[in-house]
Amino acid sequence: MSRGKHLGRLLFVFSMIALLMAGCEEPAKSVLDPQGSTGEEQLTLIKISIYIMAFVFAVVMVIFIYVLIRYRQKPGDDSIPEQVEGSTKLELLWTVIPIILLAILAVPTVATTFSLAEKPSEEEEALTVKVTAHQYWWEFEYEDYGFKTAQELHIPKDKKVYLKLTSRDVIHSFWVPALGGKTDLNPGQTNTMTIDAKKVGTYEGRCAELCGAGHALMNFEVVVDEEQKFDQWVAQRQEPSSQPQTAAQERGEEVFSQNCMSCHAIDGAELERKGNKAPNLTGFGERDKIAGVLENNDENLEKWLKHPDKVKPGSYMPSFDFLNEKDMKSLKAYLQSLE
Amino acid sequence: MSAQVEHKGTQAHLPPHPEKATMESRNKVLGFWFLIGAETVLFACLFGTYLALKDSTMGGPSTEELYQIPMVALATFILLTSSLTSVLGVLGIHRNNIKQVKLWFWVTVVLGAAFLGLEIYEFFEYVHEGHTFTSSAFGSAFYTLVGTHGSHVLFGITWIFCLLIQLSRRGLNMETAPKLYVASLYWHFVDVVWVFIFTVVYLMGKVG
Amino acid sequence: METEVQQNQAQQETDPTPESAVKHLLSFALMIGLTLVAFAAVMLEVVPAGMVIPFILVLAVIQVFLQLFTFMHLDLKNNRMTVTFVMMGLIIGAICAVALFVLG
Amino acid sequence: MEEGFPLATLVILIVFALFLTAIWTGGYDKQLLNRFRSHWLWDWITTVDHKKIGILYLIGGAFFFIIGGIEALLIRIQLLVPNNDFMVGDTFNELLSMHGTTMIFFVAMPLLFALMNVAVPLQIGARDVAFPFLNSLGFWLFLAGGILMNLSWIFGNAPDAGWTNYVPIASNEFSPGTGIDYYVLGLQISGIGTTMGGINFLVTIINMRAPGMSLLRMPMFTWTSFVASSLILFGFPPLTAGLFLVMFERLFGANFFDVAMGGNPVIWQHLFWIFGHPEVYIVILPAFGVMSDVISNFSKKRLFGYTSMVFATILIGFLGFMVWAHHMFTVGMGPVANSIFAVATMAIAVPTGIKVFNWLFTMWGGKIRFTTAMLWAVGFIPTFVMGGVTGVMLASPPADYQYHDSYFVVAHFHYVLIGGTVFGIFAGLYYWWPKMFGHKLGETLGKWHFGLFFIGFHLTFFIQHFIGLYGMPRRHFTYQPEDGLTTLNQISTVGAFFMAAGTIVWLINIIKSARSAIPAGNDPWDGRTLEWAISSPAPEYNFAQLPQVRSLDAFWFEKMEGNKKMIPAEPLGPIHMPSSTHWPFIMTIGFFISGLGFVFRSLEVGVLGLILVFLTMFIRSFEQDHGYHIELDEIEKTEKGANA
Ligand code: HEA
Ligand code: HEA
Ligand SMILES: [Cu+2]
Repeated sequence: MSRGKHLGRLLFVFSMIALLMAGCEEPAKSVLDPQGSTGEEQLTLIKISIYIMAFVFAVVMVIFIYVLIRYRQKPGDDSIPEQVEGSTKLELLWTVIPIILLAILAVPTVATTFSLAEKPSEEEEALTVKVTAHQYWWEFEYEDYGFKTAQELHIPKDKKVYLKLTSRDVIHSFWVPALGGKTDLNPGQTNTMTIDAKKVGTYEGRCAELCGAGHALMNFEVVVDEEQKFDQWVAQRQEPSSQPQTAAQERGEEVFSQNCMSCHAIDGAELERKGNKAPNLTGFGERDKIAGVLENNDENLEKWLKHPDKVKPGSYMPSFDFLNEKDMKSLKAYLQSLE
Repeated sequence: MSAQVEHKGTQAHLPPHPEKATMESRNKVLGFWFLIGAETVLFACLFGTYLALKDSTMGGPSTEELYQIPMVALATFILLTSSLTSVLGVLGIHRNNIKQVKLWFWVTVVLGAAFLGLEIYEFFEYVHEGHTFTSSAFGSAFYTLVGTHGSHVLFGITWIFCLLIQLSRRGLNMETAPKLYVASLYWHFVDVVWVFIFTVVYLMGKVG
Repeated sequence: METEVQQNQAQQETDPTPESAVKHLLSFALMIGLTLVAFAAVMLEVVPAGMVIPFILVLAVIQVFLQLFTFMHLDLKNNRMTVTFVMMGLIIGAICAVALFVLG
Repeated sequence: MEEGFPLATLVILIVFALFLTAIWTGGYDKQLLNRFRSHWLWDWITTVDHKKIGILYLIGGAFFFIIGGIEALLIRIQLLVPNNDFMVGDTFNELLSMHGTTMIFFVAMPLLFALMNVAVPLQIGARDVAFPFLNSLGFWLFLAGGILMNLSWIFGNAPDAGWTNYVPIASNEFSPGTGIDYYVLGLQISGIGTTMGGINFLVTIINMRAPGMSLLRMPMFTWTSFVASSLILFGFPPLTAGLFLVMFERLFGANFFDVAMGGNPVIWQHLFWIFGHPEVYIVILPAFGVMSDVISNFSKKRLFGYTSMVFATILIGFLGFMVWAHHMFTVGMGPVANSIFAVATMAIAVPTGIKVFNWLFTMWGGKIRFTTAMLWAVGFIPTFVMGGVTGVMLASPPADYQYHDSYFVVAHFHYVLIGGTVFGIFAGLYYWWPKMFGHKLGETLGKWHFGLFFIGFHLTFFIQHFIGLYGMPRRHFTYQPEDGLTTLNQISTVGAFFMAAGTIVWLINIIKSARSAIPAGNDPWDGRTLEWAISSPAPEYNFAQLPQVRSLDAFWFEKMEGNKKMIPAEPLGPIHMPSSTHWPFIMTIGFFISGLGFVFRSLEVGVLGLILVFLTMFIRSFEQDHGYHIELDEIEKTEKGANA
């Protein structure tokens, strides 16, 4: 097995070289650098399997290269090699050894499969979040706290988070590589999955099941905070400050209520109807990203409002390029003021 | 292989088992068995789909309310009998008795048509009760499964009918005999599928 | 396996008696009987409730084998390949149907 | 979308109708028909000769390989830089769906069918296949299906739900228009053809072996073709059933998958993968067979562990049906189902490993000649093993939660599909080319072809393992600059162009070697199996006298006994041949019209096409055709010419 380990290491070195080739860009989302226990368990399994596979590959390669060098036909040699039928001993050998190797892999595989499927226990006081996927955005409902948000999943550090996953339209898949593997969101069915994060930070999430034209941009973020900060965030979500302060913001609210409200909701605002066809915009001003893809600034916001379809192909949001400059400005001011 | 097309003509030449007598007919029979194997899996998939969806009635009648066992029983006996008659036809081939062949295969066609008539009647009844192809997932799965079987019955009687025409024109020879044999295999297969339909769809539907 | 081709040829020449209809009539009677029992099991509630479905399924399977080996002239000796493939079809079919039912 | 029937389609239909009436009535001018009949194309359209059909499959498959390859290049170009807007959204989805579908169904399968058609009957010493008519029909249906599906590029609206076509994105609600209909009908039509092809090979191999060719004397390629054909037999019906369900849902308002009406989209996934997994073994097993024959031939050695190879093949085929749900680990089937399918999947590594080591030990102690065919086979071993072991990694569900639908999977399956199937196909083509055309493919250009393609392949796909592990999902038309994936993707794209260059070298090679057409002789590679005992290209009737087979590697055995030729098992005599027929082609036109009709939601036209199909079936059933005989003197003339 020492050779196996050696080769496993080699493979990692290889991956490092590949990283180097990539110009040392550090992906914010890598399976190889997990930040939570789910991802860690999975990486352990990945490593075990890589070691086994590296060993198998090495054995094959050694024989392969030896054979190719040793048994090429030399020029002028026309002799006929012995026509060997086979060898029961050898054949048994390469039947039994793979079986053993596979057993070594199968045992932790089955164990982990079951352990990952477990629901967090009562003592763990897991946070439950209901995740609903839509073409092409994410809705996160904090059932215990009674509010919904979109595109950004906030969770406290070091706490189990129990996700209940479902879809409103087609099949999507929830994937945050740094925190753990994916689970599908099927319409008419609820899947579950448990994750946690051991480090404060922001982790990239992706939709991993082809869901239509905008699939590649159905991104989201998982924001991990210290428990205290998370509680603050929760409090803020429960008492959002959505009152316009300036004249521009006031005008913006009006524009919003005329144009956006049939689809979007804003908690805490004194608006009459609350749409739920599109992301809840409470706290929009604090989000990192617009629509999960554009950096949240004024320029990008305008780009999005004017041509959502260009930013995210297939997006159901209509274009608002008919708004005059002043309305557009007020609307942006209003949206950015939402906390 | 070289001698395979010698028996074109008269009845006198027909060997006792024409379906095994030449390479060509052996190929035909074996190939047909393979087709039956494939169709088995096809139907199995439709059965599985039906089983998965049979409770999704969306407020329409449930299987227990819907199915009328007497009619199904009648259809079953008709089809089972036709299976027997077609095998009697095959025995006719083996005896080189064209009259027997014709008689029994005609009876088979008639029984098949009767079965089909019953099935169509049954579908009409169900549609009246609000159980249609598009009314629910259950409806879609039911009509697809039973309808696919029905279309096999239709194909079977048309096929045997065509062969009967050929039989009258050309007599029983090394060409028509294996064809009839294969057609009867097909007919038995259709019957086998029905055995599962009346068990899995109708009877199990009554058990709930 | 080695001599299958020759076997087929040998067998076709030495097939003596044209078979009689008795076997088929008997088999038909059995099929009718099995069918009647299946219908009765469901309609008359003679079988314990939990056992009905397995019971009628077994009856159906028996009927299938009757069809295969009498009406369809399948026999193990001369059609080993055919029997293998038909059985494979049944096994794979069963797996498909059950999997769709359970997992679908 | 398009209600009614677009004009272009109508025109096509009218042309077809005219064409048909011309054939049926003999035209307004009898001469026209005669001219038709004497044209060389007519020969190919009506042929029932398995070798010619093999060549037709080759042409069709190569054509679609270029199309699928161009689609792949466009995919790679789009991914060259982050936030590229070359081909985004639905267009990208269409590209990747068509690429995957084309490559699997219209490249891998037909090219393997090409090899099987050419080699299997020759290897078992048969004069013909069991069902020449069905064989021809199978080819035309494959072609019709492929063309029908690719028409979607011309009429707009290609399939866009991946080659897996998952519902609900493939349902009317989320994919309006005709895109998915092309997929459904194209595959349905070509699938019928494939099933026929499979049955044909099964019966041929079981019933038509030469005297003495027992099952355990069959060459490995014949064995793997046999098992692959059985997989086709049982694997395609679930696809057929699934496609029917989708078609009923899209065209007639059925509700199998619509949750609102009580349906369940997961049913499609099961049906697709019950087919889909056997499918990947359908395309790998014949390639294994090619490798076995090529490696044994160019090592000058009998295949090591022949019997265990046979049983490993059968076992792979059987297990192939028990593992489909490993594509669905993230669907939410629960830990029990996931574990069962995981362990079953891993088990397949054992018989496959037996094969790999048997190949290695076939070379061990041999005298290896590095012809181009052998290079492909040699390149295949490490590449396929690499793809195989990543497959076993994928088989572990918790790890698969991470890999699934990421580029890691893309890397895995290109390693097995290209490193396995495509390498196998190229090996087979270089190997059997002389038997098909009478001359070899150029060895120098061949080596360039191999080198460019091999390097390009590893450049493209090795990197993709890491792209996946760094978090890039598959079927994403873009990535963000800060994702750190840019350089990796660029390397991958460059590799794809190497492969394109290799492919172009291959095409040049074909043309150049056809121009010079240096006769290769009957047995250019010092072959071991029966196909090398007859002339190149093989005569119409294959074997003037059926050979008496006395051993595995029958021809090699005779050579070792000092015989130059096989011992005949029968006296020379007139040979019966099936006559050419145009009915398969016409029946296919019926299917094609029907498919087109359903695609455009014109039921009348759809039914019309089907009526044409049944009509031709009916006519064919009444037709009395006993073929013809090739007379003795003609055979003697041909044989003399070949041996001169
Ligand atoms: C030619 C095609 C081909 C072949 C041969 C294989 C072979 C295998 N495949 Fe692959 N696979 C695909 C084509 C193929 N696959 C495709 C197209 C997909 C993606 C479909 C899609 O989603 O679009 C896929 C996806 C796929 C998945 C799903 C991944 C996902 O979507 O999440 C899995 C999971 O288990 C898997 C596993 C395997 C395994 C275990 C094998 C095994 O058969 C491999 C066995 C071989 C070896 C292991 C190497 C040799 C063995 C030895 C040297 C012996 C010793 C070895 C050990 C002890 C390990 N494959
Ligand atoms: C046998 C099957 C097969 C083959 C051979 C290939 C070949 C290639 N494939 Fe693959 N691929 C699949 C099967 C295959 N593929 C499948 C099943 C999928 C999944 C689809 C899905 O997700 O639904 C997939 C998906 C897939 C993706 C992922 C798309 C995505 O998820 O977004 C990518 C990306 O790199 C890719 C790349 C390539 C490349 C670069 C090649 C190259 O090897 C291609 C090389 C060939 C050429 C480059 C041809 C060049 C020829 C010319 C240029 C000649 C021109 C000459 C004239 C005009 C005269 N493929
Ligand atoms: Cu698979």
